Amino acid sequence: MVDDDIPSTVATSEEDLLRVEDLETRFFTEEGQVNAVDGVSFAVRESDVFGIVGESGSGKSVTALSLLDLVESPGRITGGHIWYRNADLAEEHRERTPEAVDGDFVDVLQLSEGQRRALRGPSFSMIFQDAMSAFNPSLTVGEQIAEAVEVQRRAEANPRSVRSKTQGYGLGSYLSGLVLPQRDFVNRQSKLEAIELLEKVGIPDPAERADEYPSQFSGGMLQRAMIAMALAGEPDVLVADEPTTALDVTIQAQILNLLKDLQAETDMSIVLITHNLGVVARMCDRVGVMYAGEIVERGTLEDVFDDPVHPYTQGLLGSVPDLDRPGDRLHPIKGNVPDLIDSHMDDRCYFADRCPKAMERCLDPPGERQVGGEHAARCVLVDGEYDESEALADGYFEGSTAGDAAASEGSTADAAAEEATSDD
Amino acid sequence: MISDRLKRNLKKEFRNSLLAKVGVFLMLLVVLSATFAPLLAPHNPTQTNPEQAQLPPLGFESERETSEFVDGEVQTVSRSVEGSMEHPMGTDAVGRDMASRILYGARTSLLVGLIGSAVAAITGVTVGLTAGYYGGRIDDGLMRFADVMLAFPSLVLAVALVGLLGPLTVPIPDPFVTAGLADGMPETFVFPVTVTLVVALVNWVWFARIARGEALSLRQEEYVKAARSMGASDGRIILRHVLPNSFTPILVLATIQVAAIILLESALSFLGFSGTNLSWGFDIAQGRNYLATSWWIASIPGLAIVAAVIGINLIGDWLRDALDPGIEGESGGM
Amino acid sequence: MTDHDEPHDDARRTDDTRRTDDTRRTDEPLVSVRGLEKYYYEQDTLIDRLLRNDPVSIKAVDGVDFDVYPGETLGVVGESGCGKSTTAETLMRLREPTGGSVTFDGEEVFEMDGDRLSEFRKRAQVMFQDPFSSLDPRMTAGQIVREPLEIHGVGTREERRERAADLLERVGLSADQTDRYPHEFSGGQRQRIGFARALALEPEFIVLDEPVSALDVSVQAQVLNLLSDMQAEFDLTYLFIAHDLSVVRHICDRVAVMYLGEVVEVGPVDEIFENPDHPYTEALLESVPRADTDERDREVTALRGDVPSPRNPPSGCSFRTRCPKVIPPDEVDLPQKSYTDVTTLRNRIEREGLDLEFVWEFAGDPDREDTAAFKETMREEMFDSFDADFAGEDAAVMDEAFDALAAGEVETAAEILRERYASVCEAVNPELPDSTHPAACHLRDQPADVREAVAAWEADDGAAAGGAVGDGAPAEDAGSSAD
Amino acid sequence: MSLAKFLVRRSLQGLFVIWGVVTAVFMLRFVTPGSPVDFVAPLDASPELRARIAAELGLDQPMYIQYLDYLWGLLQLDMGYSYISSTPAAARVFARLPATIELAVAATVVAIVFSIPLGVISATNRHEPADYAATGFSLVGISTPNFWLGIMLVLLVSVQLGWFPTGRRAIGFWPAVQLIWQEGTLAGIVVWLRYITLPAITLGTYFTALITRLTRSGMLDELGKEYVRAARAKGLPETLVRYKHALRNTLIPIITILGLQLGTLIGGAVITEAVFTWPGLGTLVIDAINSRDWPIIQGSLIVIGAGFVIVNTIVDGLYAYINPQVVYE
Repeated sequence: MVDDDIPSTVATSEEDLLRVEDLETRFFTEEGQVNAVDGVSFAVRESDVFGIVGESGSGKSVTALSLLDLVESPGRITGGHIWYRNADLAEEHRERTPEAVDGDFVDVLQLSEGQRRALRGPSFSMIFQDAMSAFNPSLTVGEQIAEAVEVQRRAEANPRSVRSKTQGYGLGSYLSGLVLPQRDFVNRQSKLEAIELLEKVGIPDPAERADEYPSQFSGGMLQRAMIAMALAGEPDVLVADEPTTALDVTIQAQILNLLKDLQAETDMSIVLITHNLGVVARMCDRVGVMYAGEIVERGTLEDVFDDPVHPYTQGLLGSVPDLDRPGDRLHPIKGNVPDLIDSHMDDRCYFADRCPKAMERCLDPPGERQVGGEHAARCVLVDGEYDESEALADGYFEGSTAGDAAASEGSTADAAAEEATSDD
Repeated sequence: MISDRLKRNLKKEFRNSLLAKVGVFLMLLVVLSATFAPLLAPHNPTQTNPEQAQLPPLGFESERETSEFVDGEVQTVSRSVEGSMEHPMGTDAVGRDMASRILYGARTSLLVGLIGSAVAAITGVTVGLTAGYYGGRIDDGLMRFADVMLAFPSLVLAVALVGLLGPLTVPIPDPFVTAGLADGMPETFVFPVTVTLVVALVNWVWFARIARGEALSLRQEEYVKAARSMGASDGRIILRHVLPNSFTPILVLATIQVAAIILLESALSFLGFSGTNLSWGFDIAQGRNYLATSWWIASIPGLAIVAAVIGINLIGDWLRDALDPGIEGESGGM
Repeated sequence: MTDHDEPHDDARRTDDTRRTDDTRRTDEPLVSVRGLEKYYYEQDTLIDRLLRNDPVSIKAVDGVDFDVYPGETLGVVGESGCGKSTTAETLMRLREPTGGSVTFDGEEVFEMDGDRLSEFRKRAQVMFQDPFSSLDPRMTAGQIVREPLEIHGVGTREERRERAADLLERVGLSADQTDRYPHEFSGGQRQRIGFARALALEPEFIVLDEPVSALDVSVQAQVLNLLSDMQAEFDLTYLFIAHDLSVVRHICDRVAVMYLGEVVEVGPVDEIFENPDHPYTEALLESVPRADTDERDREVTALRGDVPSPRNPPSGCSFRTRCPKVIPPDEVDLPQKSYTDVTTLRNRIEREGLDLEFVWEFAGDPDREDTAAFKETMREEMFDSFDADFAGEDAAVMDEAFDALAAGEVETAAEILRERYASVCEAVNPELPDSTHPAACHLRDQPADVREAVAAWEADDGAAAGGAVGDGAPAEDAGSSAD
Repeated sequence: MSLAKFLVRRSLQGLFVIWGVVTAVFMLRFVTPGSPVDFVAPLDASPELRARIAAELGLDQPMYIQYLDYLWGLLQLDMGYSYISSTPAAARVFARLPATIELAVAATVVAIVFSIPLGVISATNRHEPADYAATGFSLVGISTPNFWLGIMLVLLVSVQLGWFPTGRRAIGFWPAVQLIWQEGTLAGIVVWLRYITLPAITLGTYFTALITRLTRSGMLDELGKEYVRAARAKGLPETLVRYKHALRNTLIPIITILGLQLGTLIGGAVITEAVFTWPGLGTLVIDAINSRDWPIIQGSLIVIGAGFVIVNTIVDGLYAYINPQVVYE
């Protein structure tokens, strides 16, 4: 696929902790190749909250998984860089793999699998949408949090250079741990720390709750417990994938407040994935809007919310009924989200078929264009106003994609990832 | 009941899966053997011939001890016999042609398997859907009854029932012989009625359980609620919504049950309870007494059973993979 | 309960069609729900009876009243588990009610049978939430929309076919899609099919059970517009069940707010959203994050804790365990925040079981010797500003309670605290008074019988220092006798 | 609900089912054609003699009296007397029980020892030769009738190679163990092992294949779940992700399935006993059926049915113990 010629590097900053460049994640399914993440670039600053907002099937969750290298077969990260600023890590790899190091930045994707795995916990960690399924139902909540603590403790107990090797907790160690309590992976100290973490995320009577199973927790409490688990490694970057979607509003408010407080306290950066524009507005400093595997617009919260350039961003904001200013008819975006299957995607602006301002120029894939400051968008409208004389005829895309797009919501990127993992 | 989508999935899965192809091939082999046994069989499978007893299969040799007059005395002489095209799978202890018996044995296995599974399915599904859809006391009663049924191993129960009721059989005229296409073949086929009914009786519970589970969960589906809110009768809901949507797991179970019932029938025949002597299990029981001298009498019918059951199990896997891609499958139910 | 709005036939909510006049409504409600109850029982099997386990009742819907007037959209909002969907399904007779009554156009729904029930099934329809499960996967779109017509024997085969095609077109699908199966449609399109099915019998009343909550925002907006258009075109009355407040504000004329199986507040949509009377409604509104750049700096006070289990609902007002405005007894003069801290502590002690061991450990004294450290920890951890707010009698009572806790006498501590701090909210269950915008809260106007119960409790409280009333059982009787 | 309450409830359920089993077995005699007298009385017996025999067997009583009598007897472990040998039926049934239990337990051990590693290897090396081999083995294993497998083993291993005896049971497990401390010799155990090996493999193969299949598909299922992803996200070593998390959850439901499969195991034991002339309940029940020895038939069926219920109740209790969430649901 021919991509744009403009390199997508927007306003790099001193404070960047994470720079994602042209990330591509694909799923190779029986229906065909699914381009779930298709050349995504963004930067996350230190102690900043970066929001990725999009509808289901936009590829936002796969982006989150890609950051932690948790994409599973038949999915694969097929290209791009994830530059992560960590002076120690850079020093360690400068000699051995110079191509993966740039100043204090290390390209995580060029490290070995073991090295990448060692970054999970202390560098990156993740909270998932559905806490009930993210906890193992047959182990106590305390035990599972203690595991996360223990991973961190063992990593610290060993010098960084052999860290990936300490992962070698083999079958033998596990089996002997079953017989001899003192050889168990999790020790008493980490269990106590787990209780402290539960206390920290506001769970009453944490010592008792630590011995309970996930099914005994309410949704909100379990979400808190998952946050505790993610914080165990004191991560630099917390990836939160729809952390409040499964919760009621009053509980959502609690969790968002908690995340805000914890972020202020620990100075970590958060990558927040959500479809809820209100949550983005509440939490984020900077935002990227995803559509069909691409970030179509990004910038500061004010750039994107007050001054949207891309018709998709405008449409998204226009679709949400306003709680405080009720009023007129909503202005939805027509049509449906495309299915991201490579062979179904024409080489054009993916939004053109739903765009009220589609022009002939949109039939070429638009590159990312600078709007000003950190604000950028993948839309020709940045270059100039909508010109009605160039408008595409009504029904230009009909017949070619409408039917397929309709039929395919089930096999969009996230669904493909889902299917791929549950498939026997 | 099989929609276009399911047909598409079946085709796709068939194309992608070697095992599905093997399964269909084995199954075709069994079905064709069973159907055209009178045309394919080289001999009458019930025709004994002591002269030709215990001949080895084609390509094998066997030492045979015979009594012969040597120098005016009766002596036991060891003589080597070779398999021949005349009896490609050899002959049994009384000289019946093994190949013909295998072909005819397929009839028994397949008919008992298919009819037994169908009877069990119809009974079990009717009871299960009713119980699951209505719930409450009807459901409690059924489930306790099912628990009691399950407490008896199906083989033990089947042995007890067949043994105690006695093996009733019905002779069915063979259409090929009647039409004069297969002279010299048995005029009737002996269908073991008791065995078929008993295997259905001991296996219907599995269908009832699956159907009940499906009905219980489908009852919660919004389209069933929608039908009720529109004023649809219970009968209509069960027939139009619940049955079609529980069809897939029931079909998969029915397939696996054919295999289970073929195994059960062969075990009953092996123990001598079936009432027909044209059965793979019966031949294995016979051959067991000649293991030291004629290994093939017991081995070949067993291979036939294994091939048939593998074929059906593979078809079951194929159906499950094709029909149930997303749905969390209760793995087989047995 | 009567509303003060005029009937209207345009459902599009523009500011000029908003009805704000105060004339009392003259027309009769189309649907009227009174005291609706739906309980489930656990541990109710034969074996439980043998073991003498008492059945546990779960009050999914516990005495719900509301009216729906012709042509309006009544929204029912609440969090998951508040009983809103159960209410809808029970009033549609998809579940057997435990008690109460529902009238539809003046007729008692729960007593209908035969032709009258069939007539009701024609005039009232439901549209469900889940675009995947609400359509039978083995039927085509056409068959799905034809089904209600077949059930009621409407028209000939050919007429039904035409009507289905027509309906599908009206909801925005094309005629060539009638033979497709649900899985070939997107979520939004599936909801359109479900809506077409609900329209097939030309009903007057449609229950919309979270019709857009499973959809993406852009698609959700399409479906909401469709619902409004069809309401205007066919003169429909909606009961709109939702948890998304902005959607409710957008589409509803009046709103009922539910909490733990009860309606806590009902009123015209603008009043509910601009002047909520019930602290729960207020908290709900505050919790919703706005898609606005000012949102980041808005101070949001989240409600504390979780919704209590319906197996063990709180006595008195069901919201009191989370309420930031629990009413202190007259003799207590604490800032609201500190009083709320006291009620939180009491809830922990009485309902959830306070983990004393952890407090001791937190105090750095697992051997339970240093009572002073224990008390210090309690004051620090459970209260925001203990030293500033608690003085005199309050400080003494708290000290006594902490002593009891330190000694492990949880019951005693509970008793000490109850004696001084028991609130009317835990004693008497507030009801909805008869007005255009009633709220079930002791801070607002209450019906006469509730006021009497409150007076009785206060008198009793004064005499017996509140001891006996606190356990809720007699108080609940006082509340429910008000029905 | 507490664990104790759960166990009491489950045991009561089990008792109820056992009562059903007894009733069903009792009724069996009344739906069977022919009277027991036909089998007990001499062929040329006079009507008077037949009536006397019937009275002696209690068959002249109304059905409900016979039923109550039988229930009352059972409570005292009295199953009546064998029609053929006139010995107490209960004694004969319980004398045969250890042999069947030994066989079933040995087969289960064989199955568990081989199947779980095979299933895990298969699932964690998906689409590799090891996976194909394990899948192939399990397919053939669940498709092979065990009586035929037994005969083939006898043919190859006993008749051709002469490694193991062709059948019968020389010594019980318990006497063999007693020999160890009484005589200080392992010879008893060795003999026991020689005799039980082939029957155990014969009976265990189907279960090995079945559990391999279940473990493989269960493990693949579990490895695809979100909690596995979450465990990896927190950096947990892969060993723990696989064995502590995924395998544990794979095995939990398999325990229940195994409980239900106990019926198949006992059914298999009956026919395995027939192949190896193993003196267990199976051979007893088949002989009794052939000779219409009702007290023995009823006694054996009740012991088998009740055994099934008891084992399943214990399995459910264990299940609740290692997986407390079932109790809270």
